[in-house]
Amino acid sequence: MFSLSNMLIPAILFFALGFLAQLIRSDLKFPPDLAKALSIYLLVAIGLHGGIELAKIDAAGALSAVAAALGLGFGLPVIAYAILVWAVRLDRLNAAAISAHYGSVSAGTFVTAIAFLDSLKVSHESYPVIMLAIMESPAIIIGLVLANMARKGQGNGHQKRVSRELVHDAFTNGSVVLLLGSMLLGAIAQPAALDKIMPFYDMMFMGVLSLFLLDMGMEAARRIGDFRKVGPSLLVFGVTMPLVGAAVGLATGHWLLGFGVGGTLLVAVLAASASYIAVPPAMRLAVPEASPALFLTLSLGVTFPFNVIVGIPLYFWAAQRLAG
Amino acid sequence: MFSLSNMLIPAILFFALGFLAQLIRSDLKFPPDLAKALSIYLLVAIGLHGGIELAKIDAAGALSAVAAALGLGFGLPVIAYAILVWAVRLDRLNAAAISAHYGSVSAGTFVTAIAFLDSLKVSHESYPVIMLAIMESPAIIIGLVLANMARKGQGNGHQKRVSRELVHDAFTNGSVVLLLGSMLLGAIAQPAALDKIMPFYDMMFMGVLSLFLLDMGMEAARRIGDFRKVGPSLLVFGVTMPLVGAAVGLATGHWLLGFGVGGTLLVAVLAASASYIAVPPAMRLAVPEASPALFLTLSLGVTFPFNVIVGIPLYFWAAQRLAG
Amino acid sequence: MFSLSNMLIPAILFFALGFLAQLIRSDLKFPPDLAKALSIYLLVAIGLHGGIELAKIDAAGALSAVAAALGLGFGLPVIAYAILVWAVRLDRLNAAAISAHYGSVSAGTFVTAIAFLDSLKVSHESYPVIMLAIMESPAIIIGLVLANMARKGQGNGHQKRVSRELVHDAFTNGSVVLLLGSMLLGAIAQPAALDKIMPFYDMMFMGVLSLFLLDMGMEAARRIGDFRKVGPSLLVFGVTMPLVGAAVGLATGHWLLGFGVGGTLLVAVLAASASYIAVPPAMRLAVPEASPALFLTLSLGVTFPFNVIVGIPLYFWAAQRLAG
Amino acid sequence: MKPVKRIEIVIEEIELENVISELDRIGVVGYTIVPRAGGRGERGVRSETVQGLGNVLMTIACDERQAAAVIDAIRPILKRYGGICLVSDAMWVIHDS
Amino acid sequence: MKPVKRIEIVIEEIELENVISELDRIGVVGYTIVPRAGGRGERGVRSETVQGLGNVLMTIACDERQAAAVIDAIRPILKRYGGICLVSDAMWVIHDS
Amino acid sequence: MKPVKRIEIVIEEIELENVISELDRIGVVGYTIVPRAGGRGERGVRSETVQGLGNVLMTIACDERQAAAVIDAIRPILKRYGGICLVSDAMWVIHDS
Ligand SMILES: Nc1ncnc2c1ncn2[C@@H]1O[C@H](COP(=O)(O)O)[C@@H](O)[C@H]1O
Ligand SMILES: Nc1ncnc2c1ncn2[C@@H]1O[C@H](COP(=O)(O)O)[C@@H](O)[C@H]1O
Ligand SMILES: Nc1ncnc2c1ncn2[C@@H]1O[C@H](COP(=O)(O)O)[C@@H](O)[C@H]1O
Ligand code: NA
Ligand code: NA
Ligand code: NA
Repeated sequence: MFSLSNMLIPAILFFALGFLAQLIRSDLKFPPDLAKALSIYLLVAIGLHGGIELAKIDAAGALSAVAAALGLGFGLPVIAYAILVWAVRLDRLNAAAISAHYGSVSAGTFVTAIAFLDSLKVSHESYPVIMLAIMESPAIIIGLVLANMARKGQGNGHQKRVSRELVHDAFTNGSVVLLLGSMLLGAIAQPAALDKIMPFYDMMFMGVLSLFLLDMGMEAARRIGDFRKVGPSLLVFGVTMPLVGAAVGLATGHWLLGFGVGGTLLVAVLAASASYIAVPPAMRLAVPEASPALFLTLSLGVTFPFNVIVGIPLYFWAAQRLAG
Repeated sequence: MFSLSNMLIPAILFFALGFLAQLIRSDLKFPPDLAKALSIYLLVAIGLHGGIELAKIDAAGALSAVAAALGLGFGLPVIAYAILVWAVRLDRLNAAAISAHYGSVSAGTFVTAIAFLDSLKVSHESYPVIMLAIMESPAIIIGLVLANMARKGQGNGHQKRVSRELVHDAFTNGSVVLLLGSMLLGAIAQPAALDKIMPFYDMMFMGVLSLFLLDMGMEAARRIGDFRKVGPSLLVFGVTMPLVGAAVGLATGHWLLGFGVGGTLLVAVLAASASYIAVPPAMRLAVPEASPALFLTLSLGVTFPFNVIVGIPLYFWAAQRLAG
Repeated sequence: MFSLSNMLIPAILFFALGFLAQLIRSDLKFPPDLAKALSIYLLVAIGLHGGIELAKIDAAGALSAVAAALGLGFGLPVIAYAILVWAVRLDRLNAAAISAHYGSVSAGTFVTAIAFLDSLKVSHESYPVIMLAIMESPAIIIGLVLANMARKGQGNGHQKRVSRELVHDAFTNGSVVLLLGSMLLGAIAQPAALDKIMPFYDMMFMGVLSLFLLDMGMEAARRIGDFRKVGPSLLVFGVTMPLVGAAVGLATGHWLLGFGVGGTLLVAVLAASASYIAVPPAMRLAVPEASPALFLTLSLGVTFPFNVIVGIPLYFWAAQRLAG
Repeated sequence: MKPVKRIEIVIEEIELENVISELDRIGVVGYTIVPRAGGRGERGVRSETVQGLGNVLMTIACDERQAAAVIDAIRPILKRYGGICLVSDAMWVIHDS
Repeated sequence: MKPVKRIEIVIEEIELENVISELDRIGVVGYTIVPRAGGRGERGVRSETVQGLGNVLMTIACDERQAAAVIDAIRPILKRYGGICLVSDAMWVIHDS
Repeated sequence: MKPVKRIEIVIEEIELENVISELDRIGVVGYTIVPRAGGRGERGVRSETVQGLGNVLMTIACDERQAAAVIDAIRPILKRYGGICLVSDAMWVIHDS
């Protein structure tokens, strides 16, 4: 299926190192601003690369990728919500907040998957980057809609104002602006002038990712203390939902979009991963009744490590069987 | 005059992206320390490059550049002050504080101009970097003198102490120390050993600039809310003063210093730009009666975007007509 | 002995620039998080490089380096303690805290020595990096033991808990985890995938070091105000202890480990340098009775500049006479 | 010196904009904000991370009447999003007295 | 609103874990932490640097009985590691009152 | 425990050195500083940016006599550069009592 050596890519090892450092209760700590700076860099770099590639490709392909991203962004939270309410028997407000996270994506997981493909010298389509940028927004909106439905009728004036704010937020939150903005920038800037800035965004990319994942490993492990609060059935959700998402993503990437192995893996990762940067504050605003301990522990403490360590090689194996 | 494609250099596009992000009220925010880190990097990189070049050139040329910088640094604030007091009819203390900003320079604008020249493959003299390092100090001192004159006779013990502090500050503030220090360092360090550190300061330069300008775009747009406080006649000053400065700078660069198109553009930019990093705290100390909302909005919210978007291409066109 | 031009390597010049900036009371300041970020980067880069080299070498050599590191880590603090108690006549608790610093190492000094060797194109063994990672822990433990002996019998319940915490801390503090972790990572990761992240850790290394030393120069100079508190005999200790350590290190490197000039210099630097990042917080916890003004001023304000400016070239000269 | 109420509010950073617009409505001009605070309360531990779910500490000095209005305005926000609000007495060293 | 004690503690960051475990023992759930504080006291100037020897400012609102327990628990720590603890009165605007 | 005055000052970071030298003159040793504060007052919004025009929050615990001296020293600075100063009562949990 896949050899152990697949796991020995530095990205995953750095994540494991951070995780371990936290488990042995090391006092290692990243300044919070460093993690933010690294994530700004990564988003801009992803966006620019996507934009440069996009400038070369046809609009039709881009359109179907956009449509698929919207489909996944609106559809996955509904699936997650159904599972949470009927199988896990979670209350509807917490279910709404968690669902939104699974409709959105984790840029860190996405980039790890790119590092994984790189290490195997497998190429990939560039459309998934557009999908990455697009999938944040619908998930936030559907989370809001589900929460409003759960409250049904309770929506007062305050509620309406928050909703307006959140729809605004869904399209203007920092990650979306950085991804879409730098993608546009990469597509329209003078190629010669772009060449001057790309060394910064090219050569450092994997290195910056290594530091980012080191920190995320620590963050993920910090959530382990909250496993008790989350409870066994939600923990099971945290590893089955990515599998459900990956299956949907594999199907979308292979059959709907006709991508190769690399592109199919990336779409699977988009579908399987859960946001832990852009969506948590949005859901905190949208569904204050929901517990951050639940949604953060699931997305950051369970699904993120699962995807990085088990998921990516597994989805890759599946993508190979489908599209290889 | 100049084609649109000149505008499409990434530096300017990143500035525009930051500006836009703020206009649509995105929650995108840079950690304040990141912006400081980026500006430390940029100043050291500019200084080192300048120093390496300086080690190769003759002292006579350097001396006349220093003289020109002092002339501009002392002269431009007087022009600005005269315009502000007699044409704009601003009170003398606010006029003094604003004038100091226009005598000093914006390293961000300077670096954007270098990126602009690079994108057109136009070379430039290295003297302007020395001028950049020198022009901070006289502007701060002249601002202090103008403010003391405006207060005439009110100078008490406290005032004298502040003046002493400020003259000290004018020569030791962070930007000056970083620029002059790393310039000296670039000039005297072993070339072989320097080669080991220059990749860091070379290859990342344009990339770091792109992130810095992204943040400065947001900062500039944040000032738009203060436009009302500034009033129409000051806003007009914010776009005419750079033109006046640029004219003086073009004349200085071309006729006095005999520079080519590149060097003349850079001198124009030095003269046209207004400081928004080193001078604001100095003027806050020197002229506490003056409103930061006025001087920051003018330098960061009006003149900076004007120079980056309209000014640089315009001054370049003029430099080509003069020196081309 | 050594020419002035040896001093003109950028690393040392940047340190001097920072030192000078602080002496002339410039308002230049690095955001504290920037310094932390730079040191994280440096530790990971050192570790990775060490690990990549280690993957190539034999276990026997590594074992004797580990043994030597343990010997130095446990032995040097005892020497320092003896000198402090009998020659300097310092109280035992302060002596214990200071000793621990001298048994540990300064990664900043170590890296400056590497920059120094690089500038002379002198190669070096890779074992010293393992030693760097190992020497933090024994020094912290021996400092704790010395302090407990000094208090003899006073150890109450609280004391025991602190001791347990500290032994844990000695092996899990941030620097140790980053160094050992990334060393392991460098040794086991797929070489092809490592190649993708090494540009980040290679090309930027000397540049990042330059900024780090600029900040450390400022930090060191900030300590000068505390020289009076430290007193003349402790100041003398601050420059003789590194000489003693260097002598021990030279002997260890040359005779015990059989290293060449480069490796011998590095071992000398490990022995001569005093920690100013990992050990201070540990000693603050272990020996709250000891004054941070003493141990920080000695390690950061006296020994660090002494090693960077005088020590490294001196030890190099000695290493050449021994092993050259 | 003038006796004033010193209101101290700890809320999540994402709620800050909301609170400020309430202050604007009431007519309270002055406040001080300490960002990047952490803490623990009924809703568990909160700290500044890359998720940006940290707290801010806001201090407002104002007269008694304004204080009552601020408290009324802040109460529903606290109820909904958590956080605390402490009120104490202080003397304000006014600039011009 | 409910009268409470407002305890304000300034200690070194490395001592924070210790103080929190004392709070846990006593049963005080809520506190707010402002990291990266500096200051000066009997033990000289302290500031946030790469050595990480900065202070934190901790604020605890609790009832009088708990306050007494906190003070008792904090006193030996202050004695050993330095720092200050101020106690004042405040009114707590409770979420549900 | 000892009754003390708790002085809370919000000023611009660039004024900090000035205030500290006044404290030195008066003989007040202890203070705590929280950097990177923002706020709003008569002089508009202030926040920590690359321009470094942010506020700091300084807390001083001292006896009544020293407090009066601090207030006198701080007043002209507040007048000139803006900022606020609040004084309240607190009990100081002294290390050795
Ligand atoms: N008793 C308390 N004392 C001080 N701060 C508190 C207290 N309770 C809550 N807080 C602060 O308010 C935030 C939100 O509280 P809560 O909504 O109860 O979780 C916490 O993260 C703390 O920073
Ligand atoms: N009188 C005081 N007022 C305010 N803060 C103080 C005072 N004394 C000490 N501190 C704070 O407590 C920390 C430790 O104090 P000390 O243990 O006395 O050095 C200092 O760094 C200050 O932040
Ligand atoms: N009423 C107030 N309550 C709390 N903080 C204030 C108040 N007024 C002013 N400040 C703080 O003092 C700073 C300077 O105030 P000002 O000089 O009035 O602009 C502001 O940026 C706030 O941080
Ligand atoms: Na997803
Ligand atoms: Na100018
Ligand atoms: Na040593």
